[in-house]
Amino acid sequence: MNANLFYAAAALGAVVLYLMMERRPAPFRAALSVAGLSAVGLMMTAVARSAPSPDAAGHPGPFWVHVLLALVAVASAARMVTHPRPVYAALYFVLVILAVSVTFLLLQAEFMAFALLIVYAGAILITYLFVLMLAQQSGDQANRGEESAWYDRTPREPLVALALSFVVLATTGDALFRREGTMPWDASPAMVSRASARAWDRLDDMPAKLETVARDAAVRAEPDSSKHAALRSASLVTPETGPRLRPAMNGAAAMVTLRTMDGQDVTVTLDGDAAPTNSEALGHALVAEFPVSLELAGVILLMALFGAVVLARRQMELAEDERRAAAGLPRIGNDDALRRGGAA
Amino acid sequence: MNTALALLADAPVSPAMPASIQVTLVLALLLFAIGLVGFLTRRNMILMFLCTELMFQAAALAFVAFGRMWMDLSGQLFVIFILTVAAAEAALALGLVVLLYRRKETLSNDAWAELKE
Amino acid sequence: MTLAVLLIVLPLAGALLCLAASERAAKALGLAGALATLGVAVAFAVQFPHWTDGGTWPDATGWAVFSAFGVDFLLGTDAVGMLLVLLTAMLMPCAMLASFSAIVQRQKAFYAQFLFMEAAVMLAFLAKDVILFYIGYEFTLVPLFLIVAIWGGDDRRNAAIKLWVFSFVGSVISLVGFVYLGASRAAELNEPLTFSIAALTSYGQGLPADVQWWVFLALMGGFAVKVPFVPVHSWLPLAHGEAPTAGSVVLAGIVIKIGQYGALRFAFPMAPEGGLALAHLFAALAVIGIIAMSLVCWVQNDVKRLVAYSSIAHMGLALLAMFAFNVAGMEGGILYMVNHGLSTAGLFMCIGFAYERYHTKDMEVVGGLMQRMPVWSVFMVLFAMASLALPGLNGFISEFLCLMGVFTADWGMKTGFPGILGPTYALLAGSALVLGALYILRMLQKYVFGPLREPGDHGHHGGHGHHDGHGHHDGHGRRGHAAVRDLNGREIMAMLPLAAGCIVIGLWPKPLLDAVRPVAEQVVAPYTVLIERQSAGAAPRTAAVPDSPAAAVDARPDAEVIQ
Amino acid sequence: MDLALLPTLLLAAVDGAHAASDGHAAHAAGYADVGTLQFAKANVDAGYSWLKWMLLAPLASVVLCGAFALLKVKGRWPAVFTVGSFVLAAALAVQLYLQWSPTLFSTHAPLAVPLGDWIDLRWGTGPFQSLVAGFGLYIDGITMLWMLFVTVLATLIALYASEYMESDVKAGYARFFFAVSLFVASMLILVMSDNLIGLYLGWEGVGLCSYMLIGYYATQPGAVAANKKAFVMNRIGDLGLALAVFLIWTNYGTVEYDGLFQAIAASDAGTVQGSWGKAAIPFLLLLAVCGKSAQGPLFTWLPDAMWGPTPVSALIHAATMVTAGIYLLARMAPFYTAQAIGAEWAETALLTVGWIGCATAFIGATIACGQFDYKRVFAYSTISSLGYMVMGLGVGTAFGGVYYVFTHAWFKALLFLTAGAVMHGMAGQVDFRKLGGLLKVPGFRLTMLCMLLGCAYLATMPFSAAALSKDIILYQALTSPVEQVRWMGWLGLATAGITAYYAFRVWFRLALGPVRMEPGPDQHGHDDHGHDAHGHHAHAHDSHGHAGHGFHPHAPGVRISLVLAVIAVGSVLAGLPSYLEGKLGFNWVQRFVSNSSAWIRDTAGPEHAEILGRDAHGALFVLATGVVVVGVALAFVLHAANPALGDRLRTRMLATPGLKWLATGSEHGWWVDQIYAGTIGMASWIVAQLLYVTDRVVMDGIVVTAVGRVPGFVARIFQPLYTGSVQGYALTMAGGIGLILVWVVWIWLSGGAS
Repeated sequence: MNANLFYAAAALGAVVLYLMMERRPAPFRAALSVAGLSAVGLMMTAVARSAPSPDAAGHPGPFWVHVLLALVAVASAARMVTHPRPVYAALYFVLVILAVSVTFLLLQAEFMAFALLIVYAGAILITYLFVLMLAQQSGDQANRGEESAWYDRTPREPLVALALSFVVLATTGDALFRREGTMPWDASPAMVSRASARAWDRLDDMPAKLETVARDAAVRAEPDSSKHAALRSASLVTPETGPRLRPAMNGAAAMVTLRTMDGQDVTVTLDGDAAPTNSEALGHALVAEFPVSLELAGVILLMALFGAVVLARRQMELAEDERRAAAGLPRIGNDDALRRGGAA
Repeated sequence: MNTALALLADAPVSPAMPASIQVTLVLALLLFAIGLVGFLTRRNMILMFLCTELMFQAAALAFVAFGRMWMDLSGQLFVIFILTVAAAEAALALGLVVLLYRRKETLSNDAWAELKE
Repeated sequence: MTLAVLLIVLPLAGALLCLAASERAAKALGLAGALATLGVAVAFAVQFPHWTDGGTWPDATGWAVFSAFGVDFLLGTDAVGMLLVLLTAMLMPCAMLASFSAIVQRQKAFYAQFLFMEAAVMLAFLAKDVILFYIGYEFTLVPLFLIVAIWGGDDRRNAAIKLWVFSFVGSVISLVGFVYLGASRAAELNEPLTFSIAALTSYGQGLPADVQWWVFLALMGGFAVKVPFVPVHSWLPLAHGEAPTAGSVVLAGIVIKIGQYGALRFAFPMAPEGGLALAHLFAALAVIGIIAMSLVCWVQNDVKRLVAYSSIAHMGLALLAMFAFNVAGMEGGILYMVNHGLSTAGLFMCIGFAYERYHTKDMEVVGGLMQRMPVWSVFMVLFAMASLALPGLNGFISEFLCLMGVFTADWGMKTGFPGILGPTYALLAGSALVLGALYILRMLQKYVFGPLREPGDHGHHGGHGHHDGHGHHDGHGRRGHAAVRDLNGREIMAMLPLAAGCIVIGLWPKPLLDAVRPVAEQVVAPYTVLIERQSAGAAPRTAAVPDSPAAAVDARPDAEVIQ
Repeated sequence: MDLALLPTLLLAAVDGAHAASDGHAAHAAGYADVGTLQFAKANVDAGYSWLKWMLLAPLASVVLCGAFALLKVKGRWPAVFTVGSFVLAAALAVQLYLQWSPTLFSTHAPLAVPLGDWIDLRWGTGPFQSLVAGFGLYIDGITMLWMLFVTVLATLIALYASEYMESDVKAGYARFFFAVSLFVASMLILVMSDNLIGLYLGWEGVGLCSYMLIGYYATQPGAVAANKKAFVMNRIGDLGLALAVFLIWTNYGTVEYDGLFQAIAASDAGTVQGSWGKAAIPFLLLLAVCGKSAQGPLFTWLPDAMWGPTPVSALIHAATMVTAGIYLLARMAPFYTAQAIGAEWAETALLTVGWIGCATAFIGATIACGQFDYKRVFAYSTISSLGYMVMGLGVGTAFGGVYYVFTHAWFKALLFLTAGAVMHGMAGQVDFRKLGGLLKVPGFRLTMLCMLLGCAYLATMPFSAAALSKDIILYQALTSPVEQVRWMGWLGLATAGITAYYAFRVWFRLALGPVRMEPGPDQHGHDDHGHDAHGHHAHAHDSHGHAGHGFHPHAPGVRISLVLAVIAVGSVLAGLPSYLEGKLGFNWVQRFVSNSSAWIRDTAGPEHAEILGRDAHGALFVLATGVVVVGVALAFVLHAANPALGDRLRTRMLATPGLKWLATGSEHGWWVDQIYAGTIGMASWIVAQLLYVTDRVVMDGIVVTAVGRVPGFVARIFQPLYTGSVQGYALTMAGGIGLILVWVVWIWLSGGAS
């Protein structure tokens, strides 16, 4: 890659971000966005090996779509961290999430893409928005006529922050992309075959799916439509030894045996389409390979639930306290504890 | 454009090969850097948390990209856990923020500097 | 092995029970736990086959706790360890009995702490693995810290913190020595890492002299804090002064013995050349401690501090004798552990009982108690006499052997008592005989005998923290001390075992002597070899280090010994 | 005898001493060198193990009395136990004498009876490979002598005490007899033990009992101070004894007398020259003697020991315990010979012993002259007499020393008991200026006559047992070839004169003159309120005395009188060995000495010798009698014939500057106590205080605190970084990450790349 170009672009981006932190007149803003986007583009090009080629089969989505999504994501992220009004910032964050999830799609992580949309855009962001609303409306009197609070308008030590993140960005990028050949920017045949072998294993672990796909393949492979009925009712044959599914050498295909009602065996060859989809594979991996982590995740969520409940109760007490204070009654909540921040 | 690139390039342009992984990684880097900037500059506690979420996104992207690169599902699995943690964190963090907000009627983190010596 | 494990598990279980039980049941449970442990300890001692040949038992192979760090859970001990186990098991119930009326708050926690400590001490005495020992050694600190910090006197925080910091730093220093030995052994012999005492001992003795010098300095330096040696002793008087009675009893009777036990079990055998090279340094420290601390005792008016300082002086003598590197000295030093444990613990109990009644430890304020408490004063005088080494009581045998070992250490091979200290040290240390009489008798003079002196209003007199049974004294706070009674049955029961021990050991020490001798010989053996070699004129292998034995140990004809 | 030649003799004394000074060096060797030593091997005879009852009987009484004391049982039983056990012990001693002494005197072989193990430490089989000290008995002449008079006197005195302590029946009675029984047991262990560590056990045991009994009136500050002083001073001596034991073991590999003496006899005189390891032994032993027998620098505890009840003073601090030092010297006599430690060391050792004894005797006597407390007079006289005995061993006649111990035990006990009787009757009055004419007081006649006898013996009246024994010492000294020893003799002679003076000074003041009876502070027998706190019994001059009017002294009862009579007879009979010497052909005491480890010094001086050019025996008799007569005459003039003159003389002395120090000095014991307190005591007290302050302030305060502060200071450096704002911390963190990344990428990777 071209290190100088990369650094230059990063520096440009930093400058743009810095300038975005204050309110600017419209034309200036336009110029800024152009500069920022071009900085991103430059960076992309700096790391990209070449101009994108027409996409070959099996390669993740078209290059330009990637770049486009990246531009969107970065732009909205930049806006998010600079926008003076929190609600807008949150909305920009939704935009970022959208872009990211599409990128996931392109990277053949369908499940993650949708999970991200649902969990983030659906759940988390809404919570954020709720809280923001909650705070904003009561925070209005703090705004003194401005459309946002002072602390939303004045960034803290922007230069230092930018310098630091520039260093992080530049150095990491440099480390990632400088040295040729250290990373297989695309899957090698070996990886592919290993991956497909794993895929066939997963399929082998899913007898029901395996049976269905095997029947379909058998039907598709059988020109004589009179036999189709028998094939549709055929069942998997499990050999005494070894797996039901016997992958071919290159792993591109695998063979499985079906037995019809009348006891004759049919060997079917399955191709790549039969392999489990991303979601299936993911689910399988989750329960088959990381059960403990899954449980732990559950525990974490439970604890978070408890925590949230405790906090909620404390807040109710607070409200109560305030009412009592208003009525001139002694508070019941432990003030000192709260003032010390040791409440939760 | 290619010529311009060639002028800038320090190496002969290598044979054609789609660079979506690199692009994704750069995106991840950028998001992370921006998130960092946000976390360091925003005074609004909620937005600070939002920025951490942004950095989570960056991490998730990197995971998925590398997973794709190595043809391995672990990356995506990690992202699932990231989601979980993010959700939990959001729940607790926001609860805390509201609590603090109730105390001092402001979202600015300047109001909370009791750790100072 | 099971008995050994039981010795550790039983107190632990008792402690947990105590914590779980109600405040009311705490005393009973604590005492029951301690007594059960005592029973197990006795059974262990009865089964113990190596009373006279210095072997260790049981020899079962333990299971690796952290095999990665080479720590084996391996229990077993020799006669000396057995004696200390018995001493511990015997002192604990007494200490608890002694504090039934003194501790009125947080009883559950109190008795639980003691059982925890008992478990830790047992682990330290029974461990055959350095790290196990270290765990026990360190863990004794936690209950002790809490006991001082929660149930202590007015200055208890300060005392507890000093106690903790001193001991902890000290033991970390010795841990450095242990880890160095273990690691360098594994590296040099490229064997799997192990911390078994036997392995480290055999390895350490092979190290070059200058390395041994450092190893010994690390190990002994650590244990010196616990013993304690001057000048790292200043935590002890404070801790004793502030600790509740039972705490002082256990601290003086058991905990500081772990330091000496460590010196005996680790420092001396693992780095003989280092020991030889540093002997004069430590011996000088010990002598300074003996004389200076005895003098300090002489001007003490806080009777508890007096005893605390005296135990610094006494332990100094015990260690000095060990540094004579001959059988008599080593044996005397080892016996000193047991005897000092008995007599000093007894003294602390007596003082504690008087304190319970008057809430002051100031001999200027309270004195002449013989008239109020004749039975108490009998015990007081008995323990006092034992601790100033009156023949016929236990203190004498050990002190006599200690001085003899040190004194005769200079006579080369002729006496079969090779050693490197000699009469000068003995003469200086012997001043302990006189000074000891001086301060102990001064204590008796002011505290026990003489006209009766009682604090005017003891209800608010002297430093009593929240721990003492202050409440039930207020009733007659003004009505003088008519209500101050002599010892009751429980208190007498608490002290009887100690008193009996003092007298029996004093009149019939043979079993102890026989039990300790082989161990002493084992410890002394490598030193004898070294001293022989050096007095034979072979160039000492020690590097040029201060107090190198080359200066001290050359076989000198008697005529030239006159200093 | 013609007193006419007395002056000439006195005049001639000085140059006479010079005249004989020639050839001192030549004879010097003979003084310490007694030729090759031989000791009969003890024959072990377990048949005599019944002797253990001599120890067990008092110990049983100890247990019983202790139980009585703890259980606060009132009653006279403790006295019964004690006296009974003592009687048993005495009977056994006599039985042993009858049964064993013939064998002893014929074979010269001591009796050894192993009783049990005590310290048994063996790490090999060879020599110097074991330290063995069991409970065993080793009985030779001196042991037997001590056993006899200790048990008999103890019995009598216990009987006496059983009445004397009547008033304490409700208080410390049991405690008192507990200590007395324990004392006798320890004393017997001391003399009967067959090894030095056993002796040490008894040695400190008697010290403990002395401690307990001096402090018997524990509520009296003075008593408690006194017993502390006694114990500590004895401890100094004990240290000497311990070191001596170490040295003995180091040199001979055993601490058991039998093996030890054999080893000494086997050792070759030539090889021991200049071996300090051996030469130090006798001096360390002497230190022990100084402690126990109140000699030399350590004598000051004995007068204070008079705080104890008088029977205790009689038994422990006059008759028995304080003679343990002389026992030790006699027992260890072999160490004072050329063969054991070399000629010149041996002579130095002997001379040191002699001089210490001599000086103590003289100083004690001079102090006794200035005392008005008759009990203290007797105390100082005890010091003086002990000095005599030690001098006896120093000048080379253990026989003389031991003989004097024997006779002294009787008459000194008598003196103290009579003193006790007077105190008992006079409510603890001890100042003889406040008493007088007691001879006329009904009921006190016997007492005063007994005291007269005692004083006469103390003054070594001619033909008295005391004189006979003391003259042996003087004879030995004055006829010695060594000049220094002769000087000791002359000084001893002077001491005898002074002794005669102060002895009769007391008696004249007490017995003659107008009847005067001011009661002391202590009123037992009159009212009982004094007994609940059993403190009022001491002769402490505390405020609560009572007015003199209407005071009825109550005369000693039958037990006291009986004991007085018996002991008086005993003191007279103590002279028998000399009276019968002519008939029997041997001196009873001397025979004990010659059959003991002290046989090497059992001589009573050369048969034919000259003092001042005349026959030694005659001359010594004349001199001794002369000084005694002079002393008594002086006492008579100043205190009986014309007491007023005596008082005037004293006031005159106090008035004259040149002589003032003489009177006050002797009254205050030459200020020795004050000097000790002012020098050693004060110095060490100051040092101790300094040490304590250093320990608290410097060690614990400054050093420890300083070390403790270090982390705090370090923290101060970084404190500004902690602004409290989350983003501040985040910034720092990010900065750190940035630095790491920069290092990784720009230094590490670049270095690694290309």
